[in-house]
Amino acid sequence: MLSNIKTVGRLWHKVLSRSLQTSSVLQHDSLFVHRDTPEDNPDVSFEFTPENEKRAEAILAIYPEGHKRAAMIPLLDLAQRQHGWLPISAMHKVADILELPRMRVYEVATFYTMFIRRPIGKYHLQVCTTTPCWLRGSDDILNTIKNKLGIEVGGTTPDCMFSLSEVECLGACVNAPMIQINDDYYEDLTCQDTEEILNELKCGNKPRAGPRNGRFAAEPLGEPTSLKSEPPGPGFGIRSDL
Amino acid sequence: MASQAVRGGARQVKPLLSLDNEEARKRALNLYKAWYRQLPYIVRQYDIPKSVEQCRQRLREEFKKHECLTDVRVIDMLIIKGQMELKETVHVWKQKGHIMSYFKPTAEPKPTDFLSKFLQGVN
Amino acid sequence: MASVILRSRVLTPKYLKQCCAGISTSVSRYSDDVEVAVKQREAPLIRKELALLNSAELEQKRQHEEGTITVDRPSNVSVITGVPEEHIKSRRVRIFMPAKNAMQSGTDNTGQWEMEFETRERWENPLMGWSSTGDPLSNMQLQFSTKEDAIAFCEKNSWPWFVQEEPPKKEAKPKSYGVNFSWNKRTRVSTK
Amino acid sequence: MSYFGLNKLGTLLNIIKESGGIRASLYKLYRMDELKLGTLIGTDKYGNKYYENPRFFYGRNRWVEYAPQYRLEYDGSQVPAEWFGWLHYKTDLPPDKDPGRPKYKWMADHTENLSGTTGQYVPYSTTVPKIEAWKPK
Amino acid sequence: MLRITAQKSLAGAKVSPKHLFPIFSRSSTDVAKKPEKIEVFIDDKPVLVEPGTTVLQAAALVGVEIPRFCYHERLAVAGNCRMCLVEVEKSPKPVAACAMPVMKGWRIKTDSEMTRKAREGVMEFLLVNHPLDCPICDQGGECDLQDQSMAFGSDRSRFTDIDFSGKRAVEDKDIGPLIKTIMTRCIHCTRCIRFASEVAGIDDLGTTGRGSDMQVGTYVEKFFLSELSGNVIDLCPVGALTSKPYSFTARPWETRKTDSIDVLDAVGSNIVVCTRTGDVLRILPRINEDINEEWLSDKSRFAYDGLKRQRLVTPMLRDACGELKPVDWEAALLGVGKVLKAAGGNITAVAGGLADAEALVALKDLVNKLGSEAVCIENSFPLDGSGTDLRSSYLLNNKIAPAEEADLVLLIGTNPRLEAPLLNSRIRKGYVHNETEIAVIGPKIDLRYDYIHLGEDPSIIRQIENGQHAFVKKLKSAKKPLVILGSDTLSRSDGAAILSSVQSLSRGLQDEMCDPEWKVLNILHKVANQVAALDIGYTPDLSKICESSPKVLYLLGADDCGITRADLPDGCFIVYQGHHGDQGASIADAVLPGIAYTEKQATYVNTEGRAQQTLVAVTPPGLAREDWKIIRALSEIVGAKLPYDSLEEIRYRLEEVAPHLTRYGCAEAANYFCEALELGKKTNAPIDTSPLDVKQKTLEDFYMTDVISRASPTMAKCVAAVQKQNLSKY
Repeated sequence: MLSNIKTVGRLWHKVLSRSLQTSSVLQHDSLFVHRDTPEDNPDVSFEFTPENEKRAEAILAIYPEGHKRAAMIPLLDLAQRQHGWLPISAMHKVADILELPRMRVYEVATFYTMFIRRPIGKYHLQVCTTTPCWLRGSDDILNTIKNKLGIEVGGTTPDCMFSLSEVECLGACVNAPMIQINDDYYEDLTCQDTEEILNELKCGNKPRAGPRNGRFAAEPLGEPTSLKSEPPGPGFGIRSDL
Repeated sequence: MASQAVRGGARQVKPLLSLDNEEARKRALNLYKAWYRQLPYIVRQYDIPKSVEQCRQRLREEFKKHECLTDVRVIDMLIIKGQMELKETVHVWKQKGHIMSYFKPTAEPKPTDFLSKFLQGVN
Repeated sequence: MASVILRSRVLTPKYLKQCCAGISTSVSRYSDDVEVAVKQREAPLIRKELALLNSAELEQKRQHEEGTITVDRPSNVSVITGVPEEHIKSRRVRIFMPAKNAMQSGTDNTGQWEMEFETRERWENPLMGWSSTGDPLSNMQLQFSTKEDAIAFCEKNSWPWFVQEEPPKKEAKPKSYGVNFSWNKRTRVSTK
Repeated sequence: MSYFGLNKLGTLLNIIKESGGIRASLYKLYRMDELKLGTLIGTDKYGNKYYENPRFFYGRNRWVEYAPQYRLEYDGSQVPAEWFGWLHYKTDLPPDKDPGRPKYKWMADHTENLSGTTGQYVPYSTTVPKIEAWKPK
Repeated sequence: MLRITAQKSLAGAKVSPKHLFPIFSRSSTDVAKKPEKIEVFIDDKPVLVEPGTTVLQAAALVGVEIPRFCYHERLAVAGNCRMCLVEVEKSPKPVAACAMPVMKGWRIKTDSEMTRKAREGVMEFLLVNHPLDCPICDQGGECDLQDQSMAFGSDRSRFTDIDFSGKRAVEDKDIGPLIKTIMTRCIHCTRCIRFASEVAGIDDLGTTGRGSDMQVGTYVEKFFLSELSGNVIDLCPVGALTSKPYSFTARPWETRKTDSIDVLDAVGSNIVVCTRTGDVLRILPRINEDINEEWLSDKSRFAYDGLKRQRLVTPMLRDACGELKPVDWEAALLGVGKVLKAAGGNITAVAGGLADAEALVALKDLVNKLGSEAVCIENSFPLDGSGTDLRSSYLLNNKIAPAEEADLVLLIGTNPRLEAPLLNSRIRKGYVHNETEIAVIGPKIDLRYDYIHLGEDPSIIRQIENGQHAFVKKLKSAKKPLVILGSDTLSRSDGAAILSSVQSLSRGLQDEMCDPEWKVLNILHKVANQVAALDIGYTPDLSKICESSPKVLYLLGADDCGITRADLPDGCFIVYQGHHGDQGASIADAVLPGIAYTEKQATYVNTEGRAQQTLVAVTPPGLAREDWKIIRALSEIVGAKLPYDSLEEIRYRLEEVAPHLTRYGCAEAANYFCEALELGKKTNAPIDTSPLDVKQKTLEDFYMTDVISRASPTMAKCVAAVQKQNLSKY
């Protein structure tokens, strides 16, 4: 009886979903067109701070004449660091600095996922869930963060402190599982470590980045397992009769 | 408007019937005579509202229309066509209307001078 | 047509006479049996009726025997095509080379010459609003490999024609992917 | 009497009498090419009178006398459909005596054939004009 | 093995300075002799090509067409669609023919197994995300994707992903009233982006996102407004960008295509008019390398719906109450004829820019026969000096096509972007590919390329002429300088002085030119048939009309001359002959309906003096008649019968008047530059101080300039779109 109801329910769900949408959406979570919002519209003024102005000049100085447009990514990054995320007026500012059509800046800003074009929390938690991290328990880490902060992936806490996203491999597989918070990697995590980090961030401290299990970097845990002896000299392992 | 080029150059071609103009002329005359002889019978058989004299007039017109032709093969083709017509007529494969269509009794004359063409809006 | 010729060739004067009495217009003509002459292996005997002819007559004679005639000017077939007279005299034929369709990159159906009549007598049918035409030639689409062929065809049909000369061709400049990235040229205008 | 054809004479006189006198009879003859005696079955609303005389053979024993206002300009299409049925033996009941005949408000009035008159149908273009002409202000 | 490589590299290092030297010298001096041609084999057919030629171009030389989507010969090479992959012998992978330059001795196989497989694979990838909506797609029937998938695609689909991820879907963009976008159909060839940034010079289009999320668009809500925007419709190989006015109207195989000439500007672009049932459905460009390449300006392309509105379809006469009432031709001709006869030679004729050469010559003949010499055109021109007697002073002498070769262009009182968009695209082409420098004397306007603004003061011309201006140095050093003078400038009161000044300035440059074919002096017109009118002998002195107080004023399509009733003496009878009811018809006492350029076979001469003819595409509406025929009929009524009854005869007359008018397709060059200059010098009038001005400054002014485009609803929408865009923040 129960199974019958279940089957019917599943079928019904199928019918419903079918009638609403024929194909599931597997699209990127951000839009690739601009929509004016109160936070993000061309009327929001964006200017580089004086020190960032200097930085921008320094960045521009790196690139030779004729290749000034190559400064676009550093400048966009600078703007994003200053503003926390990348509003459209910042893109316009960069376009003005580089004397490029605005569209050329939009193209670059939308190409790279690390340019975040909508408001985001102060701390951007990027949990790696690719295979090595996943095998080492990234799901638990993710759940811990979800429970702790009460947000889902892609969400931001109401106090605009934390944003959570799931990312693909960040290249720290040897220290799996790991999360990236803004520019720092927190590696070799356990659920407890994660909670500690979040607590500290909440208090306004900056927790120490790096592995959490006592490792300095990517060396073996405990003591080295290979290359422990003196390196053998010349002629090592050669047949004696040669 | 580019000038209409006239291109010459003699060519060897297969004849249709006649080998020279003289022969074509003979054929044309023969066809004419055949029609001419047949006209009284045609008028009678088809009961058309035309006299034999009118028909002869029309026959002459039809032949005179192509008076200026010199190409043997074109003349031959016209002769063949004329012969076919004659045969159809003689055997009464045609009807009265077909015969009368030679006279185009119902065709409205088209305007010829510029102003009436303009007013009627025809090319 | 061949059969007509052959038949006329084998007709004897006697038969011809009978034909003339009927409605036939075939007339007698002078000719030998060509096929026999062709099959003859030995050198033909000198025919005395030819020996006395001058060269022009001889040429005509030769043609008679070969079954060909000489046409010294382009033939005008307008009287036998069955095209109404007003569509011969008052039409203008445009001979042109069709341009590539701007909507597509393919170049099929270009590169040959075409002829086309001017648009006339087209109207909207009052019942359904479909198009009507009183122009029997408007859908005639002919392609020619050369301009001269097209002209000859129009001449043959006595249509007044004019040629729209083919538009000038541009010499293709070698294109380079590299100019997209040249640092000191304005060709670097696009991102692509 | 019949021997002398006097009964025919009597019939003639009767017809003339029924037709309304010699003058009227002559006019009728001129107008309709015949004089017939029959029972008036009915009159339609246009004034056409319908007669029947079983003395004539079937097919000719019902006829119509068109209303006088038509004069010589009468034609078959002036007979309304209901009388047409009676006239052509589709029914023996004249329309005014037929109880089963439907009568609805929406039924259109009979019209005669207007061909050749100013009221005739002229085909017109049913398509939307593609060219919008300029109207002087 | 290692040793061999090392030896090679050593040897290479040894000889390289020697080898490098010629290369270096070539690039530095730029006078290297033409490089030798190299031989390659396309499908075993040998072909000699210049080094640097791409595989695709080499294949085109032997008539082998390689399929492509992103490659377009007038745009930069993008190499992103991969459709042009071909096999090169001994190469393990197929190469992209559009971007790969050929090497000596390459054997290219365009129909090998590998090539076909590559194409099939590319096609499969393209079709995975392409919707199957061909039946409702406007591109259907003229779609490159459709055709090429038939020719090169697989005959069955392996796409079974519909339940899992489905096809990619992209939201449509609103980029203006001319272009309809269905972005899901886009295959990312980026032709539109390249066109926008290279040819149109408007970098509003681009790609956003990446991977399967990539989309082509404007990112922000912005219209793609350019005077050439319609061309992206042609460029789009699929149905992503289609024409909005033409949407869901017809299939390409239903339409009848008539080659014709555009008359909405003075460029004389070659067009194809697509018609069905006496209805112009759309206008497409026709390739002519000398004039419009394969582009067309938006006005020419989209103003055709103006041909269906405000048309004059029946003759009209003003009745006793002063109202125009429709009459038949007989009454109209008699009415006008009576007045013409009574006028006794006191007749003035004004011809508008859309009047064809046949009508112009007929009208001039008629007016002359009636004893008047007053035939003029709408736009005034300087009459002093050589005036319009010498063609060199009113032609774009250097032609349109060579404008892209110029290395310095001086624009005086003109806005080529709006007056002749296709000339401007040539200048821009030079700007992009040839590093052309452009200078402008006149108002600051947006030309879509950078230029040196010399100022608005016309006295700058004198300064340059006398060598006092700093710009002279640049002019003198230019190898191929071009001076383009706008017709707006010439209608100023000091037009003659400016013209003579520009003439002498150009003369100075011309004398130093080594190439005699290169003409420095160029005049740019704004209306289609101005040059023909001047060639036939119309005089450009409109102002004298009012002074001469004519009894009859005959307007041949003249709507922009600004004449009102008040300017004319009482009792002046105005005859208007033309195809649209506009200013001219509203002041007229008699209206004679002529026909528009899509309805007649007529001669037009563009600004470079090139005679071209339009062909009949649709039947004239109502009672409208060919313009020259109206004049011819009128002449018979008046009793001054003109001696031509057919088009051939009037063309013969045209040939008598000016032989080049019937030499279609050829641009008759002008000469007598020196004589014109000498005559011009005699005037020696001062130049005003009022700044130079152009009538069309912004894009808004571009769309509605003549009777056809003013009657066009699409053009009105464009103007509204520009106004809306101006309010936008982007």
